[in-house]
Amino acid sequence: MVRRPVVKKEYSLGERVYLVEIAKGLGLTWKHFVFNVKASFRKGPHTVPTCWQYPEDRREIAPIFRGAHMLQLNDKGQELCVGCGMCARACPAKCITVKRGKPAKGEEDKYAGKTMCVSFEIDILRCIFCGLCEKSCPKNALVLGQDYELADYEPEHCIYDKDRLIANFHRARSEGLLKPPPVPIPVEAPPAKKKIAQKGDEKKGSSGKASVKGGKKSASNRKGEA
Amino acid sequence: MADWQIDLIKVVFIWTWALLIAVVMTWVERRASAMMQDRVGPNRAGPFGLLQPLADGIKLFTKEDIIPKRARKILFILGPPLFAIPAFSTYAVVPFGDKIVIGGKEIILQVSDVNIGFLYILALSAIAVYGMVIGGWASNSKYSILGGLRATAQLISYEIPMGLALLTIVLLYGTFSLREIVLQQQGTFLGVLPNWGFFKQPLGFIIFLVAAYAEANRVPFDLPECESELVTGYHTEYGSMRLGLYLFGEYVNLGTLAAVTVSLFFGGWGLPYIDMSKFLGPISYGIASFLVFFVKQAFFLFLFVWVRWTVPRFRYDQLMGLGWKALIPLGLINLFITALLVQLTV
Amino acid sequence: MNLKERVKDILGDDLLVMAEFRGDLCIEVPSKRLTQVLARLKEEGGFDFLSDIIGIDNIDLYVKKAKKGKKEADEKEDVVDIGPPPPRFEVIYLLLSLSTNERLQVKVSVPEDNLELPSITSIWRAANWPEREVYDMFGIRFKGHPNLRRLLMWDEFQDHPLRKDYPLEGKGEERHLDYDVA
Amino acid sequence: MTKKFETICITTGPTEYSDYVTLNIGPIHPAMHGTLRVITKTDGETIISAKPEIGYLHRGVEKLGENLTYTQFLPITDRLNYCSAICNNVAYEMAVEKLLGIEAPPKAQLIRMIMMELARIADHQVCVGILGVDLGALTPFFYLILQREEIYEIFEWHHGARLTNSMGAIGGVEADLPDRFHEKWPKLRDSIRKANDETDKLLTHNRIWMDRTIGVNAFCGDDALDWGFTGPMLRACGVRRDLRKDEPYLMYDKVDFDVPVGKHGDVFDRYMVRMLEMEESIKIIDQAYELYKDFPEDAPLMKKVPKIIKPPEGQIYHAIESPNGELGFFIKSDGSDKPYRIKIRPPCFMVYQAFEDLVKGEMISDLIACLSSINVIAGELDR
Repeated sequence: MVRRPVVKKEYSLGERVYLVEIAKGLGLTWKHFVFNVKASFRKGPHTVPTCWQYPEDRREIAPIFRGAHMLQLNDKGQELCVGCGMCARACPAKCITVKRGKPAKGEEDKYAGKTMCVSFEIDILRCIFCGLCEKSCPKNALVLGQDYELADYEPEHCIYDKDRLIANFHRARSEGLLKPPPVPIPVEAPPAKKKIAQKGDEKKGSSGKASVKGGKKSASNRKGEA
Repeated sequence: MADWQIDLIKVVFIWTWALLIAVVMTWVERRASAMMQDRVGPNRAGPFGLLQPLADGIKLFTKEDIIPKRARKILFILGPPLFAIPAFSTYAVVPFGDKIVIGGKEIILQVSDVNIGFLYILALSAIAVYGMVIGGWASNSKYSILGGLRATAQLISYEIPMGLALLTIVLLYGTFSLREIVLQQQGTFLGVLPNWGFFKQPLGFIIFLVAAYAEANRVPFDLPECESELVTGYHTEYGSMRLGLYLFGEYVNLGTLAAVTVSLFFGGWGLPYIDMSKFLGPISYGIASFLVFFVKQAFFLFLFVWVRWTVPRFRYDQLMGLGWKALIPLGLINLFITALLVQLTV
Repeated sequence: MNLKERVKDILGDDLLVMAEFRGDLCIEVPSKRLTQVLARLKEEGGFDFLSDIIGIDNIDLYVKKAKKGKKEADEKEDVVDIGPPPPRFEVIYLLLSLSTNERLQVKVSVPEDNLELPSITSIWRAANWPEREVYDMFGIRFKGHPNLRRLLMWDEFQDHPLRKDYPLEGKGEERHLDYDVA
Repeated sequence: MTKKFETICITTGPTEYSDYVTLNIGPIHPAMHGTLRVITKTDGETIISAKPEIGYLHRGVEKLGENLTYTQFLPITDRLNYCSAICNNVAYEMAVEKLLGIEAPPKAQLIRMIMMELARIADHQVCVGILGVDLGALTPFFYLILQREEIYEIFEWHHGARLTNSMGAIGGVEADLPDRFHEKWPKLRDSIRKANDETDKLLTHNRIWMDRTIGVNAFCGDDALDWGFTGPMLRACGVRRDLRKDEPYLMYDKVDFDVPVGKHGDVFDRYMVRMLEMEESIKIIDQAYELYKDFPEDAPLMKKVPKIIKPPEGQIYHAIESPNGELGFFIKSDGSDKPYRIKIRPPCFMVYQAFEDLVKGEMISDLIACLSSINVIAGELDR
């Protein structure tokens, strides 16, 4: 049998008769009621504090939000992606497939690097929007944008190919919603005694650029632009 | 116009009124609760979302009508109407206004002034429980039957305090007719207070109100449908318009209970301190008395909503405890004292 | 007296191996004496709280070692002895002392041909579900457990998914529910 | 191997006569948070036995962990306790850091602390709100959830996601506290307190609420320890145990806070412990923020870790105090870039196994109240 501590219910008189506390509660809800009724007659889309009237009235999305992917171009309109496949390797959901190739003759100036991605597919249905692809990208080509309305009727439409990813970028640029450039994060110098030393070649990758996330500074920059 | 024609008009009017109240109440419930909870509530259908109940009605009507395979078919179909009809019928004895004089003919604003209006109300509210129990039983689902059982026990237990509270009113006014009671509540007593049942019987009013909440299955007494425990209780298995009838019947019921409360404890159509019939014409007086009644009823309807979104719900045994251990003794004491006072003063 | 000495004192001969890594002390005890050891640790050592029970499949460690050994052997053109395979499974009991806030990992080995351990639900009731989970995931039976059913997988499931030879994406098992659709 | 164990199934049709009703609550039921299932036997409304069945949300997180690298597993931890994903992230990061033998820079530790306490507030708000909803009081839930939205906004501006945070990385955090936090926190602190006050006003002294919670599935402290309870559930039983105090990690030893403790372990005490803990969390954030201000803007946020993390062979267990209790990660490494074995010790797993003991002899309504007050999160229960 289960042992249960004996609980003595000690109620004050006000608690005992129900009505006092219920009346207090009624007063509280009434206060909210009056406040919100007044608020709902105010002009403007977002008057009642909690609710965003979604399609018309949108929340401000953080510039570092992890939404739909896009493939960035540089200022000259060149594709930044070199098709290295780091993102595909970093992806925990295995939703990225990249094919690397060399640009065709005469098209070299369309690409920023010497190589390019022939095809680039992201299965949005598998994606968990963790942002690891973005962090692993050495050229800052693949970023997660601010678009969060990704629903579609056809599963095939949810596999984003290269064209769609670049189109995402163009749209974001026209709306002024580009991701701020990554800010290097201050990294503490390793102590002299390093236990994790493994092989020499792995140490190379661990410089400050590993991060892509915009910090405090970039966030304020973004706001200034908008 | 013949009497039966007048009666028919009155019946149609009161039905439309009851329906309208139920329809508007579904909207008020949603919007008011939203406002109390810092939300917005439905505001897309029509201005301020006023057409939302209509949209809900269309949705419920056009939904597929499902009867579970192992349900008792006839009883399953019978349940919702059995619940909704008594709620409508109670309106028959509610005096929703004083009288209106049209073409020299004096029309009483009440469908029928039966001299046992009281018993009629009690009897009909007792019938409503059949709708829940039958619905719960016929669904052949454990949640439904638990809801039905809870409904039976709750409604039967709370009829007693309700009856006791009503009895004090009967003792006070010496009549079973609701119209008579309302008429006797006009004027003032002790010089200051309106001659209302509420001021003469505050304890009786509280007992009646609590019992009314229990009869209407509202939070804090919504155990029969208790969303988080019994899914939705007795109407778990219902869908489409059958469910709609249950939901609708609940709001009609609220309207009835609010109307009864107003008639018994708040002077019905009368305004305190002011005799409207003195400075209003015969037709406008009839309309004004109805409006006064409606405003009072609306307040109690709002109170139902207001309380629902403020308090948590009881547990089954606590509910029974409250009914049997607190309300019934209180009601008996109240009845005894009232009887004594009435005996002494008469 | 520090933790190591205390544990040594309490267990005596039952202590097979003691290893420390990053401040976490792990001891190995014979599986036959498990209940006695744990009871003694609880009574005398003050380890009165069972945090968790963890099952581990060691087969891949050995496979890796064997591969490495083979590579070495190929390089040296010599036979490299990598030793006999260790018992396939091990179960780790995570104990915690509430008074001193010390944690202790108690390890027992479970060979593949005798997948049985004594249940410790009589010492800590907390061992109930963790033991069921270890049974579910590794197939190690706990003798004396009050209700040794599968915990996370369904009852008709045949394999033990956390064993290293179970594929990551499963074998295509489906759960068929025999609903009575009369 | 193929021995069939007793299977529980829903029987229809004639069965043996019994005085008791078998009521199958869940996995699809409005009060079963996520996908839980309890098979109860009731005598009228009184519960004779209640057998929880779990595994409906089992996704094989531990198996996944063995096949993903250390970095890749971080987003998976979001999906354990999705009400306070940051605590899972930090717990995992700290476990791997322990395995690597490093420690995050002090500024990063403070940021982690602040974010974790915010997550704890959010988690407790959801728990208390849901407890109210399950007991029929819907309104406090909305007052609380509004504040949670504000907290989520801070999360979003810090690391780009609201619910599945994936905050930081192994070795530290990747972003400084966002501007949003600096702007919002003083206001948010007051509004959180206000929402808590309102909840308190609506519930705590209400007789209906007191009747529903005081003395309902009360539990003894030593029983609770025997069952492996941790966190608010254990503290409600009167045992003062909080890993933040007992085994201080990050910088919890540098801040001053109380550990609220209940008495009887009933639903009311659990509710009160959670309410008071929110206040303590606010205090911790304030102090941590003061400490944080001492650091220069370019103080290091990350330890230098290799891009491919290959810890040495060995096994560690590291636990933190998550909102529900002790959340531990056991990681065994074989020296490769993937963990050899990851075992997660979810706090509500241990509590939920005692569910039958908790609710036996109580009523169906109490079962619902108990379940909400435990705050079982199916994601971390089933993994």
